[in-house]
Amino acid sequence: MSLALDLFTVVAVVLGAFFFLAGTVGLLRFPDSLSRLHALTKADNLGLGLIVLGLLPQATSLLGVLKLVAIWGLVQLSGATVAQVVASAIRRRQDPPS
Amino acid sequence: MAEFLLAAAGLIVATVAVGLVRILAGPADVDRTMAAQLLGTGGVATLLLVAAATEARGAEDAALCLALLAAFASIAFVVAAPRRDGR
Amino acid sequence: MTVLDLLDTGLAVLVLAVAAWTIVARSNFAAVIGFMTYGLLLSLVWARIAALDVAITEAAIGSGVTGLLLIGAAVRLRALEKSDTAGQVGGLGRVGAAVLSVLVVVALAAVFLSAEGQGPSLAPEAARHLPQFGLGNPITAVLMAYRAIDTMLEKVVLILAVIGVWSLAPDGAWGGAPANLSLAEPDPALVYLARVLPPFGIVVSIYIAWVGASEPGGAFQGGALLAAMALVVLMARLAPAPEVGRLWLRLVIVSGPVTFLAVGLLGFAIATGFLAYPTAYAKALILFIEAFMVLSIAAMLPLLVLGPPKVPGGRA
Amino acid sequence: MTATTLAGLTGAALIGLGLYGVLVNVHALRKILAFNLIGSGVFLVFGLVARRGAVAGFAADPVPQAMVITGIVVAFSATALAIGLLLRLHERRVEDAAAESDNRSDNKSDKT
Repeated sequence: MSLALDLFTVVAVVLGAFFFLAGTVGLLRFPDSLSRLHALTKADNLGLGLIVLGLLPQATSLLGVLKLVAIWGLVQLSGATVAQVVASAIRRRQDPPS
Repeated sequence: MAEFLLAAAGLIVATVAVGLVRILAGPADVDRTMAAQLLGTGGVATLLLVAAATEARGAEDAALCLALLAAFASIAFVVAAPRRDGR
Repeated sequence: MTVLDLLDTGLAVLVLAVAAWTIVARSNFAAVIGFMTYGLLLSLVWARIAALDVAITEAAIGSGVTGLLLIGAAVRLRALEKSDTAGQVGGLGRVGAAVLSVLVVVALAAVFLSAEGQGPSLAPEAARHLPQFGLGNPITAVLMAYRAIDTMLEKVVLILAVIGVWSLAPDGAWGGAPANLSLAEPDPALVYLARVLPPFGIVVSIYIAWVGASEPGGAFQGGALLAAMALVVLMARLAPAPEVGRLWLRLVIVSGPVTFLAVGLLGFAIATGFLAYPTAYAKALILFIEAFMVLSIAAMLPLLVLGPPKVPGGRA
Repeated sequence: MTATTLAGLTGAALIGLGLYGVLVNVHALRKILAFNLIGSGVFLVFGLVARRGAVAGFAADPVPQAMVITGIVVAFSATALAIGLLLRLHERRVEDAAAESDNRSDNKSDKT
């Protein structure tokens, strides 16, 4: 049982780290700000989400589980808002109001 | 297990550190903000992994603070930034 | 070299790289973003050297209020940036400054490397009296009991800073409200966040302040988080910046240090002297003081970010 | 080399970087940033001192750590006041410049 859980942790954390890598590569390689923003949101949502998912079996208490889920939820909320707000800031910059 | 989690933490720090090149390169300030945002999320992930690996008391609470303020820097930037040019 | 060493070395290199960037960056704005990143990395370093209380403080203040303060300043000083090249330090001056800085670093590094092994420690002393206060976190005990007067005066320093900032107001605006944080109509997504996030933020702040009695955390950290929530609401323009002449605002600001002082004076009557707590009620009294400190910190930090009053008030 | 020694050396390097920044940067805002770098470098040195005081089951000496927390609060207060002064000074300069260009038409202004 514990071996299966550990394996789950390893797989989820590796996947999460992969999405951080993907987000960073996108941030560096994509040609314009909007596509870079797209890459960034992948790291925010999937990267951290998978790492939290992977750490859940390692949590030692109910409070620990609750904290992990709360952290993921807060980052989700913030990430979504930041994507919206930054995207409209980029748009404003590209076509300035007449 | 602890070694693996720490290695993952190290990998994420290294990854988002490379992303910090965007802070140096820009070109626009909005790109710099995005790099900072990525580092924030990466910081949360790192703290969580270190907390699970070393059982450092309070590392999770530090991650909770960072998660709560995850949007703060980017929003501060957008709100304060002058309207027309982002450069 | 273990994985952990690699992580630590990588962090140290990153911190220094970002710090160097804030010095050499061409635009103020880029430097300020670098500085915010720097605060975040620093809190990871603090977490690595067994100073979680400091890590939480740095996370709460470094990635929250400080960033907003600096960004606001960078934007308002943008015009100045381009014109102000007078007094530029020449090549020789730069070399001199670099040599001096390197010498300082080498001297300090030599001292740190030579000081191997155990240093003097007050840790056992701090821990021995912990049960007397019903606390589990020695740092909270240091802040609230052993060196309580430092903490009380630190709050007075904050008040003095607020008075200092307010006193920079133009004559006509005295007693009025500071300028708005956002220049334009806020984005709908930001308004949504400002409605949803603060309830969670309030719970987390209270948790961090409460847990400080036994685990890393404490009143200042909780107050700084609460202050950040207030600033989110102000940035979304869900509430106007308060007029600084209001009595309630001033009462909230002084409530922390005044409660501290009152309990401290009460120590003469119910305990052994100034700022001493009776053993039976020590924890309750400490938490009582901390509750008011959270409030006054949560009020003062946003006021410091908002700056001096700009708009004439109704009842100045 | 332990995390603690490394943090101490990082602190030393930060003090040096900050000192260079304070001396070389012209813009006052950048001087404030550099000064904050020196401050956080000193705080890291306190972290080293705290860690050297780790005896008998304690991870670190709580007294220097508590002093760092107080220090962070005071550093923030000072930064906020410095920025307030800087912004006000800037406003006054802009106002004076505007007033001067108004006056220039009727009398010769003597610039100070």
